Amino acid sequence: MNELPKPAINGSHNGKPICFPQADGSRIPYEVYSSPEIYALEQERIFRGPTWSFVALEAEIPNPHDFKSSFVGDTPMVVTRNDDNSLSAWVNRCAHRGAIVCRSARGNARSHVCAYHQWSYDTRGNLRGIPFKHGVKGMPGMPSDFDHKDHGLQPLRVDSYRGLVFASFSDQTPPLYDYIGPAMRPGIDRILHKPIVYLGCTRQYVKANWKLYNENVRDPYHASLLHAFFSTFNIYRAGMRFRIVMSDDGMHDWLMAFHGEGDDGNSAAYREKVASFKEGLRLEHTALLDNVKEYDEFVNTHIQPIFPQLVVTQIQNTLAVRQILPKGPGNFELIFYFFGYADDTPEMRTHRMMQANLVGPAGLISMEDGLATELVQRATADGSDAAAIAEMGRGVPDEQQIPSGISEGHIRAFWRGYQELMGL
Amino acid sequence: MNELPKPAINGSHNGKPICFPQADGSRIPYEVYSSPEIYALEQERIFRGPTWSFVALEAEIPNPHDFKSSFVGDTPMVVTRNDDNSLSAWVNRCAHRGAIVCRSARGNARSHVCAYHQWSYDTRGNLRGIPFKHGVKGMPGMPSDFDHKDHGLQPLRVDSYRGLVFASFSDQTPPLYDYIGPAMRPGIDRILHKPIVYLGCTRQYVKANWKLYNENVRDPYHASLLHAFFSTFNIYRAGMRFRIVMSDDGMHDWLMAFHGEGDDGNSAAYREKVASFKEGLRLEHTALLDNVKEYDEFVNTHIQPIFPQLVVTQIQNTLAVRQILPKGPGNFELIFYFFGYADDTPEMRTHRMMQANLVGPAGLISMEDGLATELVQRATADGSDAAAIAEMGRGVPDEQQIPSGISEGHIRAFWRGYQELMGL
Amino acid sequence: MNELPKPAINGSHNGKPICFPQADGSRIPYEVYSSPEIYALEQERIFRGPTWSFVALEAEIPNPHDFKSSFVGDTPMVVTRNDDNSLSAWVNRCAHRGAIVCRSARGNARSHVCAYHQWSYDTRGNLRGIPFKHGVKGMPGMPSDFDHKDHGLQPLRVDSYRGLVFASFSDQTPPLYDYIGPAMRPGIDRILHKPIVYLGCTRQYVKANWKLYNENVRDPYHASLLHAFFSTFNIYRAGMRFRIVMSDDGMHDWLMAFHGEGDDGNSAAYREKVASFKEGLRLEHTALLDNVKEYDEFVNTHIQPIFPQLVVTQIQNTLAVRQILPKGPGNFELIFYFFGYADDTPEMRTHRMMQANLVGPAGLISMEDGLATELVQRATADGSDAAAIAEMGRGVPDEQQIPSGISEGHIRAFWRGYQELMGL
Amino acid sequence: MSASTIAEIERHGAETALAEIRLWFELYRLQERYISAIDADRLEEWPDFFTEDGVYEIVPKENADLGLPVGIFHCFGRPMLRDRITSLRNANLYEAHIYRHMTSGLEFTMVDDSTVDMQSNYVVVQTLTDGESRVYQAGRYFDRVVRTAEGWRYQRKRAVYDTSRVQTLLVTPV
Amino acid sequence: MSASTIAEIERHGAETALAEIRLWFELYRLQERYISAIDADRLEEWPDFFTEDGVYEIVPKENADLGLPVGIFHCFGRPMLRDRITSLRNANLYEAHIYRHMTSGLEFTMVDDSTVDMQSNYVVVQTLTDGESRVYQAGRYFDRVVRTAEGWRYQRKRAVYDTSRVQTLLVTPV
Amino acid sequence: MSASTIAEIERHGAETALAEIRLWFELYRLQERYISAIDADRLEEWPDFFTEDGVYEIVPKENADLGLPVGIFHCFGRPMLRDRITSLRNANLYEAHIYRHMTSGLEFTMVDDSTVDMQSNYVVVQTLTDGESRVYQAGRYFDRVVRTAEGWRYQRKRAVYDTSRVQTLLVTPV
Ligand code: FES
Ligand code: FES
Ligand code: FES
Ligand SMILES: [Fe+3]
Ligand SMILES: [Fe+3]
Ligand SMILES: [Fe+3]
Repeated sequence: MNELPKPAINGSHNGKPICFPQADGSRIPYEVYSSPEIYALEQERIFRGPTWSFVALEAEIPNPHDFKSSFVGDTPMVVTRNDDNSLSAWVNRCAHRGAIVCRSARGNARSHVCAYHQWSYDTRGNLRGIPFKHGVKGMPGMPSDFDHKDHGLQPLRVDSYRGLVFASFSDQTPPLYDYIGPAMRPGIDRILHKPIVYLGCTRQYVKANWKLYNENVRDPYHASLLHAFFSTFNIYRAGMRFRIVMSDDGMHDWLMAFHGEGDDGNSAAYREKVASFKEGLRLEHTALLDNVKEYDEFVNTHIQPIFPQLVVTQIQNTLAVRQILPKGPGNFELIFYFFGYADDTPEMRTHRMMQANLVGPAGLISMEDGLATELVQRATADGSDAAAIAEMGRGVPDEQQIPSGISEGHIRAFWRGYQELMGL
Repeated sequence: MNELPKPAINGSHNGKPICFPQADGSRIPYEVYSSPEIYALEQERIFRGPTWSFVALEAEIPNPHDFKSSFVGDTPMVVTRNDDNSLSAWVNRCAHRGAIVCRSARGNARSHVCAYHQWSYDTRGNLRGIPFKHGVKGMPGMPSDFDHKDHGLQPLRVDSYRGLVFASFSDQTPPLYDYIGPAMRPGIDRILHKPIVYLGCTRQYVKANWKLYNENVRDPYHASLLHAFFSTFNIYRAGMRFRIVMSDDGMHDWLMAFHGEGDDGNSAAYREKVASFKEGLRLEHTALLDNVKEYDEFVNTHIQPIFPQLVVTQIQNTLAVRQILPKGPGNFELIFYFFGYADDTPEMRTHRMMQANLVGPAGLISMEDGLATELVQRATADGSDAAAIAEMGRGVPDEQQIPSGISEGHIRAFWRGYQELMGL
Repeated sequence: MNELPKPAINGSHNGKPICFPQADGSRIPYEVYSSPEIYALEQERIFRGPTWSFVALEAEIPNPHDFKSSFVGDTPMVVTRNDDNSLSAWVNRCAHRGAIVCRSARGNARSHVCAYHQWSYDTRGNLRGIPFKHGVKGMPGMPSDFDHKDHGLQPLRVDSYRGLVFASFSDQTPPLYDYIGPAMRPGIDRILHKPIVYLGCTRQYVKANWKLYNENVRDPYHASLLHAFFSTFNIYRAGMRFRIVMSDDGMHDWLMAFHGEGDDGNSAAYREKVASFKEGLRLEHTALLDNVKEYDEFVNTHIQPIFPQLVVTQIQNTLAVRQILPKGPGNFELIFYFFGYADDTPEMRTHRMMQANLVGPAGLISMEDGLATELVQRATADGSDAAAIAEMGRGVPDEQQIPSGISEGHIRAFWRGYQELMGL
Repeated sequence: MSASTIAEIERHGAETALAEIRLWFELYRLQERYISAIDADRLEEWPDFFTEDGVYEIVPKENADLGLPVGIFHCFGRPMLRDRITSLRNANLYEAHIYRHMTSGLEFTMVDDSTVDMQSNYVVVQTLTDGESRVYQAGRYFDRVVRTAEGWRYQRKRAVYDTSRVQTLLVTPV
Repeated sequence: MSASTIAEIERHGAETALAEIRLWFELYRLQERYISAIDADRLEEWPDFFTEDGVYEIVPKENADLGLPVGIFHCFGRPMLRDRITSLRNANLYEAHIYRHMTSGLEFTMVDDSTVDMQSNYVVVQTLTDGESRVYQAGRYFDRVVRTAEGWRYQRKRAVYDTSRVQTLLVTPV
Repeated sequence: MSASTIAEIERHGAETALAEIRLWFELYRLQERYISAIDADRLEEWPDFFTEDGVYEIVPKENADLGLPVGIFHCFGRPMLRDRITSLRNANLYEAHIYRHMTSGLEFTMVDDSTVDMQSNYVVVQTLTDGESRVYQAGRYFDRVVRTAEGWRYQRKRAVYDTSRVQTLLVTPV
């Protein structure tokens, strides 16, 4: 693939530089959510830069020659399983004249043939066939100096950890194992400690900037306030405790909420004794809230964003990873991939299905997140000079204040890391 | 609210300066209707600049704690009535992380609570409550140097004249009374000389630049030519006279059309004697055209634009103000707010309803205005270098030629004022 | 029309210059398909530059005062037939304040009256009438120095060849006869050798850049590969031969496919003996494929793009010209104008109708072209630095390799010509 | 409508009387003819779907919900209905457009032997000269129809529209 | 249709014959089955909704209004209908898509005992792989149906579409 | 459905029994009442359209086609249906919105005397506070209805939606 010089775009908006007025990340200039220039720069420095973007669950492509189409930022790409069970990933753009090569969302294929002129590639993206390469009727075809090896599909680095598949454009990106790092790996190890089965996905299209959602999942402060389902039906149980950690660079995060002493997760236990904040309001089908203990630690909620495209979650017995796909400065698509364990009993599988009501586009305790990000987008896209403030817990070492769950420390850390990555 | 340096955008389009080739406003370069750069500059220098934007009728928010959501240019804002009956206005953007605070079009509320983290504000926009401000479980909350007073909703200047409520971003804007000025006040005094009742609004979305509509309502030249209803059914009555005045800066305008001698406004009087231009065309229900005399001067039509967002109108016995809301360079929303007088008889109220057929998105004598502006937008957005000409009556002192109603003097004055405001 | 200085825009994207890395046109940087800056420059240097854009068939406007609305690039225009049967063309933008003057797709009118203030123009675009030009009631109207002659509709050069009508903005454009040139004229002479009748049009809206379609019709390489209808039902007949020529500047192109020896075009002849590639697949109604010999040369397919807006085609007995209208960087509209000969028998007319199934938005052998261009647009609009390669037949003199039909020589020639025109 | 009401209707429905089917059919066909006449631009027939004193209104739901009276069409009686069409044909300026009405959710209740109140969802898909079709207006009809010597007629037809942002203008009745 | 005609229909309607309801029902169900078969991608059944010599056409209204014949589908007889499906299944290239037909405004007139002319509005909402649903085509069917030994069949079905700008391509019949 | 099946249905149709019309009418009216209750925001009535153990699901077609179970609504029995409405009314946050359901393509088959399987296309046009109406969701209902003492009820209603990209959120059942 023939490389042109890198773009000269820089972090400006309407010709004016974007400035973060405070070093600690406690001020976020609203332009970063709507500026096309910033968005173009993010594609280059983040999505095509030194990051690993989540693209699939291995469980989505279990067999040789399985493939799945997805995106790294704005770039369409495909992840495949090779005949030796290894993984490959490539930009979904024909090396000839640039057509989408793979036009299916998912499937199984030994070779991928571009519709336009039938150039064919193997699962690794190597160019295998060119119709009329040697011409026809004594007429010449491709020039003699044309070498297949130079014209495969643009390869992406690909690696997986515990069945989560990531891709990266950049040689600068550290190995996936280190990128996830020692602080985050235990969270993923916990959820993906045994074989899983993919149960399907649901999609949500949100009219807001993709970073607003990254903020949202690093913002424990909003949980009990935005999502009234908790309070209305008293889903916050007595003595619930939190553990929240983040990676050194501040880009990844891991929150867990634990059941309190003597809470066995069975909704019956506290069903009667706790009155609803709104008098008389009760769930009739409280089994929705039963949390069956599946791990050493009895965790009610596990939310773990791995920058930039992934969030690993366990909400009671619902297991899902979320993929965040930017679609221009003002939109992102959010895809929930649900799964269960291969050894689930039928009852547990049914229970997971029932609890799928809690998350996703119609999730009883999560539907508000997309809307919250839209509310910010709508109020901040008018071009006026203003900035968000994230001061909760400021001035105290993060590790001291964060466990309370009432903190914006991780949001500040996120924006410090963002400026670093973006060179702003 | 933390201010960033002002944008460096200037009056250019595709990197080329916009130029008005003639000082008298008789040439309008078409780029001003479609350039995104010009649009961004208008937001800064006009809507966030030294102007008063109409946002509501007091009659829409008569009681303490009533509120209404609206816009000043692209910026969402809210106007409220306080417990002491005074008015407040603020940008509808949470001081915390920028979400829309007030999500209802209108209502009554003592406090406004942001959905995201439940920060609450009073009707004046003062920050009243922050959940977990003092932290929880011994963990710190907001920093000790955090002062509520510094973190209210961004206030807008607000004032009302004769029940018309305006808001302004700028300290430079003269007091509303002077902004409307001696030339325009009598027109507003006339229409709003006694208490009114709000009867509802109708909305229209037009694929054209907001300034084209400001031109349209300053353009008496088009009235009898674009709106064939007048001529088809002979609504121009014998001996109709005009009075047209404008403010010194040329930005506001006031046109009135009077009934001629011996025209008592009763359609019956001239129903028979005047033949339609199109032979045989008659309105069957001529009562639609009856004009019941309500004022000292017997006025058939009163059209009074107050730059940038307002037009005050009386069409026979229909009373309405129009709000012009820009929605990007190529669209604007036009909202008609209808009202009557508190002391209307039931018959008069019914008569006003019937005459509502004359105006609004389906108005028999006004539906063409939105389309006319679209016709200009469609023909001029191709980027070619060309300019409109507004020469009718040029070279004659405005006061001499304007009373005829056949003049573009006010359009030229409008564009001279626009260049002044925009610094072009 | 008052001219402003030419725009300062140049061939850059996100502030970075677009570069064609190879002089021979064998590398096409993907930015040219999605850059708004490039698109704006194309409007100026190509569509408003020294080219002839196809706008109508004379058969669409056979009678005096017939007119048709169309576009030259983004600019709305009208082509008319004058009382002396000559043709006129003008920009569809009122000389007064810029409204669309002609609001009908087609019709017959002696004069064209702008809806806004009723300025009227003759079929040549000369300004004929201005309401209240001399004022009213003793009040002045247009200034005395206002001259109708200076305020007609912006005229376009217009000319026709063999009933194909073209328009041009530029004085630099060579005469139409020479623009089409000696290499292309015989192709048009062949199809339009006798009077035609217009049979209607079909439209297709494609989410891709207009140049991708210009490439597509200069790309014989894709024909048998993208359009499987050929191979599935064996429409490629034994011994089919090609002739492909292009204009010296590489912008126009002409491909013909001939029936082989002993192929009389009757599908019955080869119906039985040729097995489908996909076993057992047969067309039941093979008459769809009958090609009735109408010309000295027995041609199965004739595809002839005349840059930038035209493609002349004959597919068996279907006759059509295609108009390519750009609609922003990422969209184009494709209009198929079908026609027959005035002396067609009813049977032949019915046969042409039946073969209309082959082309257009639902064309059995052409529906894929629009999609193919979309596949390229979708894969290349992500802003990454990459370029298409067009190497088939490179290094061999075009005339030697092109006749095989397996060549990208004309695509390389097209891009060399494009750079020349654009000054890139 | 309470569960028990539904139950009642349903129990009745269980042996649905032919009379009920016939009444529904007549009301349904009236609506089908009404939208077909408009969509085919046979607007001169439009007033004839109403009684001589028939009232036709188009009102935005945002006003209706607040009890505010103002709408964009307020026609009292056939003469005003005819005036609207005369104006549309002879006086008003608008772009060529095509309507396609879709209706669903018809509910009706007998007021007396010759009077029925009916409601129905409607969606008007409009196509302009650019050749693209868009949802132009969605809403619900609130109608009173009466049985006359000429058959069923609208005594009152009130189109309450959700789409408060009217695109450009509205000249053709819905 | 003049007011008096409406009146007539209505007067008749006033004691609507069961036969009329039954006829309407059979025509209505024919259309319901037709659109259901297409939307469920049971396209192999599609030709069977027509008579052996059945004619199927899709024509833009802009041509139809000018009396111009050209459209995008012109199939004469079941063999050509089957060829279209064979090509769709085996030869043509297109993106995965889902149709949802909506119909309203069905009108019909008896031509003779076994022949009926019917019309109906249709709107096709299409969903592509991006997962968004858009109005893909709006128009009106102009059909002639005949009663055969196998029941009602289309002898002629002409879809006249408003949406002259076909998005990308059309491969699946409407 | 094979041609011969169609033929059968049709031959039967040729002398369509009143019983068939009546059954269709009852099913059709059930659906009309169902969508009218939702569109009028009478959501408290919604659970009553189901049997006590009624199952309601909203599932994206992309999962259904792959045999994957996950959807966005999975309600088992009236208590869970009521919980959804209680949460919508008291707990969840969402923008004001209006639904307009359109349905077409109703097909049904008798399972036994008191059980029917039915399917129908649906399109929900949604209007948000900006006043614009958009196609929010298109899909097909797959329902099992049973005749109860209270009349026809949904024992199972499965909305399989094409529009896999849910705009912002879904809180109101379709
Ligand atoms: S673009 Fe892929 S083969 Fe040509
Ligand atoms: S954004 Fe408003 S409270 Fe946090
Ligand atoms: S704009 Fe055409 S007459 Fe004024
Ligand atoms: Fe949340
Ligand atoms: Fe006007
Ligand atoms: Fe092709």
